[in-house]
Amino acid sequence: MPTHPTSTMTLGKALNEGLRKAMENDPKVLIMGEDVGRLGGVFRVTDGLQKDFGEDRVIDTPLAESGIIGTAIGLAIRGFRPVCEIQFDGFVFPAFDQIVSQVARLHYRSAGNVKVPITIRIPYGGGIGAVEHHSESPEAYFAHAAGLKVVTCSNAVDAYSMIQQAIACDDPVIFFEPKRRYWDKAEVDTTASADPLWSANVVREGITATLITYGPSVRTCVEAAAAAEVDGHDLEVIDLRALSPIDWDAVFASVGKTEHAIVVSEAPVFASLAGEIAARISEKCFYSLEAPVLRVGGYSTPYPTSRIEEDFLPDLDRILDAVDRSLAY
Amino acid sequence: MPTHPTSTMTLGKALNEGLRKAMENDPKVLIMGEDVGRLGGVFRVTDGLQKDFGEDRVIDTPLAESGIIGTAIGLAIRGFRPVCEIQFDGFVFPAFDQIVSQVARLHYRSAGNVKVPITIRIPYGGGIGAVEHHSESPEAYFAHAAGLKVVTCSNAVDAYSMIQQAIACDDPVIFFEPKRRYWDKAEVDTTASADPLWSANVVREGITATLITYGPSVRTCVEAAAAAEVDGHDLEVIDLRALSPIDWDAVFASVGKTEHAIVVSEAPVFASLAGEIAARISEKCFYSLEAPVLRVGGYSTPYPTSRIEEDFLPDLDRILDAVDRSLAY
Amino acid sequence: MPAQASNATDAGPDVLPPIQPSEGPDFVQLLTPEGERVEHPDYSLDITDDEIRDLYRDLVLVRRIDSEATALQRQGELGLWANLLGQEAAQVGAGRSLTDADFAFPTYREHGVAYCKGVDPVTLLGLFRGTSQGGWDPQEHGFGLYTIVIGSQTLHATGYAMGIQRDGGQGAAMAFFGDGASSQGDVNEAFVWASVFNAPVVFFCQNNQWAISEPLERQTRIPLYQRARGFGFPGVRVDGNDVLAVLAVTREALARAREGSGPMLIEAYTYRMGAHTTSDDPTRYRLAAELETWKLKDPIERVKAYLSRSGAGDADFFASVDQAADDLAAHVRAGCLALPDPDPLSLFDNVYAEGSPLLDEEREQMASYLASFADTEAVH
Amino acid sequence: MPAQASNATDAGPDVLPPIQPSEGPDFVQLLTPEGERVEHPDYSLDITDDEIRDLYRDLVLVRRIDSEATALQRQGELGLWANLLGQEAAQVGAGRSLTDADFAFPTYREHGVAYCKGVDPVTLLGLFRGTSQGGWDPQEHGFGLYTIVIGSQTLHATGYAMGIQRDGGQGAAMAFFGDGASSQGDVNEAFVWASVFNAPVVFFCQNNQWAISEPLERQTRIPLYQRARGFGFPGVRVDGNDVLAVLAVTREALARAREGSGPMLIEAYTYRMGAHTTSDDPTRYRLAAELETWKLKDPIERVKAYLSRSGAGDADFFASVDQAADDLAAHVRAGCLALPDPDPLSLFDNVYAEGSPLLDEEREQMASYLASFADTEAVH
Ligand SMILES: Cc1ncc(C[n+]2csc(CCOP(=O)(O)OP(=O)(O)O)c2C)c(N)n1
Ligand SMILES: Cc1ncc(C[n+]2csc(CCOP(=O)(O)OP(=O)(O)O)c2C)c(N)n1
Ligand SMILES: [Mg+2]
Ligand SMILES: [Mg+2]
Repeated sequence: MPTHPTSTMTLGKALNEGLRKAMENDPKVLIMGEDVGRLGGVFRVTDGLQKDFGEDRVIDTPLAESGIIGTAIGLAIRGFRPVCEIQFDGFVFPAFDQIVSQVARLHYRSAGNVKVPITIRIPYGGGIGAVEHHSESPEAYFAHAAGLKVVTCSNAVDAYSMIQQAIACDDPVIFFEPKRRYWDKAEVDTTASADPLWSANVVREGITATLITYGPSVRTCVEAAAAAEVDGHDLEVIDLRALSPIDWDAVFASVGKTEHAIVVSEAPVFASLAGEIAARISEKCFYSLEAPVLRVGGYSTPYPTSRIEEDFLPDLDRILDAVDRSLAY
Repeated sequence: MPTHPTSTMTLGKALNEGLRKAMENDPKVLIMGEDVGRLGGVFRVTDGLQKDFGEDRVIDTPLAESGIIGTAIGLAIRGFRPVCEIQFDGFVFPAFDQIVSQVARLHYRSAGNVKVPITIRIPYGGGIGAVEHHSESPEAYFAHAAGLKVVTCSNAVDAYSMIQQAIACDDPVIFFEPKRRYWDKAEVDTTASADPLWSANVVREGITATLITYGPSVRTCVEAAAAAEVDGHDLEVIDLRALSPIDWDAVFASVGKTEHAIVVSEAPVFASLAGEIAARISEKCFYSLEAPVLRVGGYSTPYPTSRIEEDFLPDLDRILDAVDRSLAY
Repeated sequence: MPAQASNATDAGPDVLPPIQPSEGPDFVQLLTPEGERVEHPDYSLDITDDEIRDLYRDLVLVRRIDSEATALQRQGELGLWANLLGQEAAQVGAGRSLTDADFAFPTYREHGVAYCKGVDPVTLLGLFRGTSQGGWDPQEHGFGLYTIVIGSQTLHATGYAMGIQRDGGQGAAMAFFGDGASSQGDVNEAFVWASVFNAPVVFFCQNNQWAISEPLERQTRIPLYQRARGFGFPGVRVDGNDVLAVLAVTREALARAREGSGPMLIEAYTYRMGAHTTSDDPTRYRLAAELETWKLKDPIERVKAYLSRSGAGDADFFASVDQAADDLAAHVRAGCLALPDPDPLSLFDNVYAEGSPLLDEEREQMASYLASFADTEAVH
Repeated sequence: MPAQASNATDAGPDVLPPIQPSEGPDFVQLLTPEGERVEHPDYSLDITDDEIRDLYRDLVLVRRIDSEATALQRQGELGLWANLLGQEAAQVGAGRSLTDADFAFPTYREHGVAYCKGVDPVTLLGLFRGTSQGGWDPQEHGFGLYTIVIGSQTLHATGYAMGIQRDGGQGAAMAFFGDGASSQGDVNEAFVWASVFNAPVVFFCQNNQWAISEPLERQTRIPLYQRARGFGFPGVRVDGNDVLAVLAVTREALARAREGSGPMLIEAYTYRMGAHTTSDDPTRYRLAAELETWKLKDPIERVKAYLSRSGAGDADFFASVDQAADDLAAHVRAGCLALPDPDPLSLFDNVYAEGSPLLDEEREQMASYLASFADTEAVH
């Protein structure tokens, strides 16, 4: 625990503190995954937790993701609250079946008799110069699966509270962590009361157009908004935080005001969550939109090699280009 | 082989004939899956093929979907053209990792050196009164995965040609079969030249509004269009056939004409392929749309028990309701 | 002490023997098909005739649940039924070995275990009628929900067992699965986990010789119980048609697990006498002669023979069991027909424990949509 | 004939021994850490001193590729490098056993096998530099692409082997994987498949004692080679730091596979002397003393000792090998630095073999977007 309620910490450290708090508050909370114990995770998000809570509560598992999620289900049925770490986004797929066919459905299948309060932490997104399978943005797969809830944090303050809220939630929550923002710092007040887990956050108010985004792209969008100011554009930036369900009220309110919406995320755009956002805004804000909802995201290719990943990822220029295109309608 | 070039056959039988033709034409074509051999598949789509082509070409596999796809990859690297059957939609998820991280990417990863001409057949969709996991519409998961192509047939004529085209395609193709339409009959001319695999099909021309749909919902939409005639609505119905990539030209041309678009599919609407379709139409037909693109689909729940599945599935009434709402804008 | 795997494969696969038949010392049997009690060096069972009568009753009742459900399906009252005919002894033996402290994780075919765990068969039928996806409370019965995706539940059982280790509970978990399931990655991962964590879980594989149309040889080249050797825990093959042997072996395995000696794999060697489900047509892939052989090993007949021969069961007893079966069948039938169709709006119930605005919105949409019909009808 | 699994577990898990140390008759060794040739009852190797010199050269060159790549990573020229230090013998032994008719399916660490299969190390570096995802043609080299998702390639190898069975080819497939990978469902499914289809595939597990920070005990309670027993094919443990033993065992396994005797599992008992990758910090999870012990078993030193002692290698020879290593390192370095950054538009290349209108559209978008900058710059 930090000695002072407020301290500067990285997003990764905020998650670590949030996990620690959750474990202190509820003895049923377990952490499990590959290398989460002695090593503290490849990103050190679980650093020190095994030392302090023991091997029974911070479990280095065999190397098999389906096994991690499958056994977490059994532990949940037994009354535990497992927090599973998937080491990298690209390694969640061996567990996909257990997640979409079991985790997501046991509460429904059992007519509410079985709760599955599992949190699945997934470091995701690109921009860290990694090899294949280490830079994926698979959120759409989970958002489309009924029975799951999906959230993602973009900064240390949210990270600290959201991880605790996700763990406390009686529903299964897929918790996406923007890995290239792990080292971003912020002042975190561990005594502050947190926003509701399912609320979007207007991180920048503006009137020209709305950038709707989440996770690692939030910072990019805020930077783009700052740059746009030079051109006299006053952009609003919404950090969705919750990806399923989405806080539509916040989105519609903003688009109703700005009449221009651009969705920004790293995943390939085709059949993505950005598609849902664009489709729903197009439907619900039909009369207020001055331009079609534009999407800036990854291309419809596998995540490329790191030397050209910046061309794949939405950056300031591509976002501003979309703003210009939107305003030109 | 049917004796006459043209004969009446069910969609299931047309697939069977198409598979047979593909196996006759190319000795490298293999069929593999659970119960595809002696039994001929639980839907009899591979009926008689093991008898005629032998156990080496029609392989009853161990019960493990990841194994089916994973070994198919190895066979493809060795120069074969495996056609894998996933017994039911809900059982594709154990193979999801091999599909999205291997099948979809080997060509890219290898800079074009390795071709993966695997066809993955998946009977999908609801309406057959089945138990859990037998009525899923998981197309969005595959459409979102770059490197895969995704198609679905809606009638026997297309089924016969599309399955052959999919097998002949040097890219991996996810081939969704509308299981509740397996018994729908049509005249199939096995000598006719087929439409290109990647083309949508305007199955009914009209001017009032466009229903954009695919697979099992095509028949529902055609019936809805017939019913709408009574109300004086002349609906156009587009059978997409190809879900990734999509034949946008056909879609935009129709919506440009009717100015009203309704997307109909069985999958839960949230973050679905229907979202992509609605988003893209909203963007590209911004000036011609008289109403927002509406979506009629499954709800954001797991597929329900069969006694209420008709309430979950898009039916005539819900489609016509959406048409009315669209026209009321 | 569990019997240990033999070394049948030690000469390597080039001289691999065919899959062992169900005989020899590696095969635990305590009651022959002819109804004779026999001894086994590693397993014994202290059991009274009263208890054997109870088991007989269980077997008959479970078979009757199955046949009534099959009939209901034929009459269109169920969408599907997964037949258990022939597997009664495997399920009753295992089911009766489970105490209240234990927890069973079934497939879709464990109607006999459900019965032993006190789940009303009518509740089971809801799933096959399409009125529910499993209406019982797993915690109340120590009996998990039916799991259709092959193999998934073996990991759940293992995790549950790890939970027992962590909360100091007394019981053990039992994972049910089939011969076909043994090929799934999940099942083998469950073996890894159970072994590494020394988890109190018993893997109970009903080898009914078929995975739909695929014979055992499509899943393995060696007897299935030997799979455990590769993971460092014992495996044993039991006559799955011998309720006494199954009871003895499962009791022992559960006791071992509970006392901290780790997992065990039990292969209950049995036969699916019926179709895979009511949708299946086994004549397409197997010979009638096979069924005839297995009829001679019927799990109920041998107990009846034992009871008759030993005098522990007389005509009155058998008649009373048949009467109980008739009563149960009547209950099942009446209960099935009375199962209410779910309210369409129940679609949205329990998707989430804490709800979701999206679901609320959709529920409301459907409600007003449905109401619009009611209005229309009211007008006419 | 491969050595057969011992019965170490026959007493059941309650008395399970700890994981066997790397000694005893179950451990194939032909060259001791001190460089002495020893005999093994089941495996022998006819080999000339010339051939041993070649192997020595291979080992040194492979280690040099690794150290040069590590240096390049430290200097910021590679994003990452997966170190193989300590595993040279396992990889060279296996790599040299493969003929042109065989096909190897690697993980991300098989730089030594790649070298044996004629893949230019510079090509490998492209992947770690981020200029390609694996630039070699697998068909040309009989060496598949690096596979990062743990275990996937074992199924590919098995399928490839099934292909050999179907087209009458002469070779066999070899699947590389690690101790950690043995827990993955895919690897165990590959065992099922290989066994059931009697596929000509050799499973070559480099047990380097660690899966990143997790010791072997997190994956298994018994020696890994014994996993094969559960699937009905033989498993053998070889001294993975003994290139002669690895060569002998892999040759034998491949020969068996090619002649139709089915799969085999080889556990090459070795040690990852470096970090998991250049991103890893092993001091967080293992003791330096462990490394010291393994240094005494260094795979290169023992060959050098043998060659020196037997007189088969003199100072000139060793100097020439060192020179060759220096030359190779210079080639690797120069080649790495010369690797061209990909054209951004190459993003869209080879997503599909037959193209896609969506990709065409996106490529065009990006092209005109990039062109707009070029225009801007031209104006300024
Ligand atoms: C993952 C998955 N794949 C396929 C199926 C379809 N399926 C249902 S039962 C079955 C055979 C199961 O065989 P076995 O494990 O021997 O159990 P049994 O039905 O004989 O009791 C198959 C293939 C499924 N339910 N789940
Ligand atoms: C499916 C999957 N999960 C996790 C990872 C991350 N990861 C990369 S290497 C590794 C450890 C592998 O250990 P082992 O199989 O022993 O091979 P080694 O690295 O020791 O050669 C892990 C967990 C991965 N690449 N793939
Ligand atoms: Mg079976
Ligand atoms: Mg390792």
